[in-house]
Amino acid sequence: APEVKGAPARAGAQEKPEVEKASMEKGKPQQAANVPAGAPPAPAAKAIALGRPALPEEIAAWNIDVRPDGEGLPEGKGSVKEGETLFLHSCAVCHGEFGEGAGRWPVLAGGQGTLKSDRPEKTIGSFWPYASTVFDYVHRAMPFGNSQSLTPDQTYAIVAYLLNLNDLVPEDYVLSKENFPKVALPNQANFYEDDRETTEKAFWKKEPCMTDCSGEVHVTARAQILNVTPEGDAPKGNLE
Amino acid sequence: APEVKGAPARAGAQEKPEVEKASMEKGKPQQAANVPAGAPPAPAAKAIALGRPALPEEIAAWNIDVRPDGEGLPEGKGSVKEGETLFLHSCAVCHGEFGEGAGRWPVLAGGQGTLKSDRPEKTIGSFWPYASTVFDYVHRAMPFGNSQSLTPDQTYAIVAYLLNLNDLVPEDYVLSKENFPKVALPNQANFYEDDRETTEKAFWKKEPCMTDCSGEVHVTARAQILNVTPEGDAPKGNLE
Amino acid sequence: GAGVLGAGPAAAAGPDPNIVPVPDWTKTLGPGVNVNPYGKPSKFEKDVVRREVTWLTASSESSVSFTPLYALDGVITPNGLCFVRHHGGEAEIDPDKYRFMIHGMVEKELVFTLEDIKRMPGRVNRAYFLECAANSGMEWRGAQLNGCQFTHGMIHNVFYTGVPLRAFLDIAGVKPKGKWVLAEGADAAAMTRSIPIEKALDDCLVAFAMNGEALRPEQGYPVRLVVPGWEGNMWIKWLRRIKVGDQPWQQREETSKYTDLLADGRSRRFTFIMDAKSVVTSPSPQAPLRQKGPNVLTGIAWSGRGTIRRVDVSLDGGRNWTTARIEGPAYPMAMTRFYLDFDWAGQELMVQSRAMDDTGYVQPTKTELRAVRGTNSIYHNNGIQTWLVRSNGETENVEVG
Amino acid sequence: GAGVLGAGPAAAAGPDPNIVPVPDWTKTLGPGVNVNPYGKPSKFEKDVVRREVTWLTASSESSVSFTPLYALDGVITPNGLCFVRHHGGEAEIDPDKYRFMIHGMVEKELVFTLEDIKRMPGRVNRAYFLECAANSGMEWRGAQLNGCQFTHGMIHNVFYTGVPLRAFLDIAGVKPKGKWVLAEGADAAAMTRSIPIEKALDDCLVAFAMNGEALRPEQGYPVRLVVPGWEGNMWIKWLRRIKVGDQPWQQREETSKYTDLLADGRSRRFTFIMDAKSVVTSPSPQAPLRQKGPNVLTGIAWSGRGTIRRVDVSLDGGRNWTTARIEGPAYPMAMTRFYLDFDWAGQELMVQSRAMDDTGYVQPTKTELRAVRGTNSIYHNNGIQTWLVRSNGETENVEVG
Ligand code: HEC
Ligand code: HEC
Ligand SMILES: [Ca+2]
Ligand SMILES: [Ca+2]
Ligand SMILES: [Ca+2]
Ligand SMILES: [Ca+2]
Ligand SMILES: [Ca+2]
Ligand SMILES: [Ca+2]
Ligand SMILES: [Co+2]
Ligand SMILES: [Co+2]
Repeated sequence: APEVKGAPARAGAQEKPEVEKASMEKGKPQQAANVPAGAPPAPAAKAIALGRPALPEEIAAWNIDVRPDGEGLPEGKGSVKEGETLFLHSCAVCHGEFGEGAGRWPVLAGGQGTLKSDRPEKTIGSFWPYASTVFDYVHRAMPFGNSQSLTPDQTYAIVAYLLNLNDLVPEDYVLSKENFPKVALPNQANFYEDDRETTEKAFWKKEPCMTDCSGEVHVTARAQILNVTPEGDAPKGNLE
Repeated sequence: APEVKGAPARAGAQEKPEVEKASMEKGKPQQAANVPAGAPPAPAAKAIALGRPALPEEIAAWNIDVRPDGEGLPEGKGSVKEGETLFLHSCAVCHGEFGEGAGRWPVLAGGQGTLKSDRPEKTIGSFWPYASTVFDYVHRAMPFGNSQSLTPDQTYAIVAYLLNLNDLVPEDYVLSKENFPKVALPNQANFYEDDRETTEKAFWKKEPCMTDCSGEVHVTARAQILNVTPEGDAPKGNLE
Repeated sequence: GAGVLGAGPAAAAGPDPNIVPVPDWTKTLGPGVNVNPYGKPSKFEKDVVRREVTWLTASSESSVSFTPLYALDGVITPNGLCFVRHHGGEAEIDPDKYRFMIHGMVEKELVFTLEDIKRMPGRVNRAYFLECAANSGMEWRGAQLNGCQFTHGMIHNVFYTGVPLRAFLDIAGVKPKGKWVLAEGADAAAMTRSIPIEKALDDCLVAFAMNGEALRPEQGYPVRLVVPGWEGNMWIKWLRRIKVGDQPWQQREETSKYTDLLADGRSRRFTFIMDAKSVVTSPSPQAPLRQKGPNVLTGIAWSGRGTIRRVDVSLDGGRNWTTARIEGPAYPMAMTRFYLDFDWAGQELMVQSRAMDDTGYVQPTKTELRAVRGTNSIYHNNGIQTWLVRSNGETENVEVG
Repeated sequence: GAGVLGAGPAAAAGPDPNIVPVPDWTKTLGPGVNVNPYGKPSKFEKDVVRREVTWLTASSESSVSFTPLYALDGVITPNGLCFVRHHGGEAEIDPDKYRFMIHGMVEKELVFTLEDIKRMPGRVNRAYFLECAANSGMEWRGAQLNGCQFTHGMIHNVFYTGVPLRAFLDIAGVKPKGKWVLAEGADAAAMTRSIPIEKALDDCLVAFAMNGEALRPEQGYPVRLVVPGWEGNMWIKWLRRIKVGDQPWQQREETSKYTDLLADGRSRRFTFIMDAKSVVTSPSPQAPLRQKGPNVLTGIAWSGRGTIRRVDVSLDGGRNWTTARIEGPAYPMAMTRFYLDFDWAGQELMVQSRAMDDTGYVQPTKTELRAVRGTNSIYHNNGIQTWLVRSNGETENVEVG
């Protein structure tokens, strides 16, 4: 007989939980759910013969991520000047010549000092914590519609230009694998780990108020967009 | 505040069943189902103000069912002869001049004595328990594509013809609301209530065999139709 | 037939052309977010459709199209693939013109609009299987159709949203003599079935949504009756009328049809409950085995009497059994999914599954079933199915003994 | 606006023309059983579709189309109506060419085909909600969009079939230093997110089916990652790669985006969990009240921290609350459905719902939320929603105080 795995001993033998016994009573138009079979069976002692070794060329083709510590950066370099030429040719149509954004396309430069304002402008210079992300993302997903088309040198050059547009490197800067770790972005220190469980502890309430919870209630604001299918000259959206 | 119904007191206060407590443990890729809210709330003491009285004309328009005891039969009558004319005009194209069925359309007459055979032919005469069903169904659903178009007199006549085709009434028979209850179909006594829980009690087995349940097993029959999408000159189906 | 077996896993000779160079779909933009405001399956899944067996019936308006069980997984049947059985074609009903009548042995004879139904207190959500009593009906005399879509595809499993029928009967006020209800559809068959009042007051639903959205037209839009665990023909689509009476109506679908002719020439009637049943959906004739080594066997099990408690699988035609893993919810009167992970060395298999429900009912073999019922029953064939998997992976519908 | 209120129930003046004479659809045959081998909704439901808000984004390839929650019921979101968020359009992948790579800090770097994934032992079926972290993001500054489709429609709830990610990591053998995984998609955005190894080994799934059938193309066909309870952006579609590493990658979607800017100018990162939240879907701006008398209020509730234990509803802007009926399954990290049956005399209502999960978390008011977070967060807006129902039944998105 073929080797058979994954039949947990408890299935079938399992006592029926109380909950379900109750729900099975005749004459009740209700439906109970049983206990799911539980965690998937522990991996077989014998290794599972699925998947084949990934070849080095294959890993290289897909392994494009770049980390803040420089892991993943390819060999290469590029200057702000080269970057400007490339940017004007491949990027400016959407992001503007100076990264100011055309129409609703993303803004890439400026915005310093706006993060506490009513309308924060979150750019590489004003918001992003790491320069590595610019390299990673531009190579990964830009120009929009032609992803992964930029060479390492081109990407270094464009990142150098974007850093320059954000006043982070001088006009004659040449970015390379070697000096990349030295580039620090100004807003990095302002990121911290999710702390909702402590700073929002008040949202865990055992007994929320049920009756007479407030004084009189009035409408304080109404929907700005009255059509359910908005169209026309609407405000610029904040879905990022 | 508006009157609010249907919030069962136990919701929320309900103790969490053991089953679910277990399943909520961290680190378990499993998912428990809770107890459904249970039976719908008992009907409000106050009558629910939904639905409006059905008018007599409305009930009359839809109340077309006919029972074996004659309940639901309209006033009227029709002869075998009239029925023959109507049947040849509106029914024979599918069911054949003598109810023998054209092509794969249903057979309506004959088949007496075949019920124990390998190929039972289940017709009004050989199988159906009640003549009222013929009246009800012919008026309800025939002619196929023009349902509920037959008048009471026409329906009496067609049923009379179908009974005659099945050798159940003579050629000069006139069927009417009055004599309808007298028509008995021959196979009626051979119907009995579902008795699976007693005659098939053997199918309730506490511990079905798991190992070495039989001697050697061989294939005894193979699928006759090898194409998964059958087409062409296939056997007449037995989906009724 | 030609072998279907693949080469099996092996180290690649050189870089896989699907990895190097990076595929085009990773480099150029694809369709935008709303090319299909109501989405549809991938073009690569175009064969996963309902299928009709045209020789089964004389007309497509009274016929069936079958659910492609072999290609599905999990417990929900997608609305677009729920099998369809009509007796007069699909009624196309404007919801504003829809009316629902309750009359007969009640205190108040009433008419409801769809809005009224949606305003009724006590709305519920429940998952139930719906199996046509004729499912597997073509297999009584022996293995006939090669594919679980055709042998077992008259079943679907759906989450319904609706109001208990009881709520309407309570408003109308059933008179003491009311012992049965007649449910009637608004289609050209004006489909009718008699239902005992106990069932009507127990768990039947007047449903207007399935799997989260409005009922599909071929499933009774805007309103169908849900009759949990009982044969699909009773789940009246396009529900227009409930009549309360003191005896069954002996309609065509409960006399000429949906009665079970046994070998002695007598017939069982009112065989409402669908017994426990199961089928392996993969491997199966439309889903052959393609690789040696690790494989996942999967199938579905259900019972009209309660909850599936256990499913056993045999790979040797019923000599030896292994209990499969039931995975995902197992609700009463709903379809459950089971799996058996196994290694295949390429030997011939005779695959079977055996369902047990919480009443202790064990799905019988076809031999056991025929011993009690003969082969003329048409309906309620819940016998154990056998698939023969050949050493090349091809799979066939067979019977064993 | 014009009133939407109907005349209400009344005795008919004469026979209803929708009853007498019998409608045409009861007299003539309708379409046959297989006119749509893959079925679709009724033509009368043609407005129940996903909708894009074109002014929100510069291009449809990086945009969103929203689920029409106002028209749905029950707990399952139909596949055709699951909201869509792309960042480079929909990758159209031939399943035979699909490859899945695991590499980095593992003992064995491996490539899997789709067939391999389907042959993995341990396949499971689980229902989970997927909510975009930006759902309700347009509402931080105040009521803006008139319809729960737009304010809350970046959520769906689906039954997934797949294999625990852990099974793949176990085969590959995570090295002791492996603390994070990077999940990457094969679309033109090559979407990436860093996920802590604990979550990856806990309940993440490599899923290939949704609601019983193959994943839909816009949901990642043939394979997506399922990250229960965590923000939707992490549920990588068209999953092509899992890399194991010792620290997070700080990708664009976890730095520039999906970080939460607070009033003090600082930002929370790795805010993965979606907090408890709920919304009344009917009445709502797209589903106004139409009749006085009995009415059914309904909505959905969910929590990324566990199971919804209770939902309270207020009709007076939060002064007084009534516990609603949770109806249908309530699984952890899945959407639940609630109902409140109420009588409406035509007075103005300020409708709210408040979800509680089994960790004791109570959905906060918008005021409470803004007090902690300001109004620049974009993401994770789970504040209590208010709908103003006017005495003519029209319903508007408002804020109250
Ligand atoms: C056709 C329009 C278009 C072109 C050309 C284009 N981009 Fe973009 N860019 C976009 C869109 C759209 C996004 C946002 C995508 C998303 O949100 O998923 C974006 C995002 C970005 C971002 C991230 C912005 C943020 O705040 O997170 C950077 C950086 C960027 N682009 C750089 C470039 C560079 C460099 C080039 C040229 C090599 C380029 N783009 C060309 C449209 C374009
Ligand atoms: C265009 C073809 C067609 C015509 C014309 C037609 N029928 Fe039928 N008849 C059918 C079909 C198809 C069925 C089976 C419908 C089903 O199974 O739902 C049927 C079923 C029946 C049955 C039930 C058979 C059984 O065994 O249950 C009777 C009785 C019947 N027809 C009588 C009539 C009469 C009387 C007329 C004329 C007034 C008529 N038919 C005209 C096609 C037709
Ligand atoms: Ca508009
Ligand atoms: Ca063929
Ligand atoms: Ca493309
Ligand atoms: Ca049927
Ligand atoms: Ca028609
Ligand atoms: Ca998203
Ligand atoms: Co039956
Ligand atoms: Co977040």
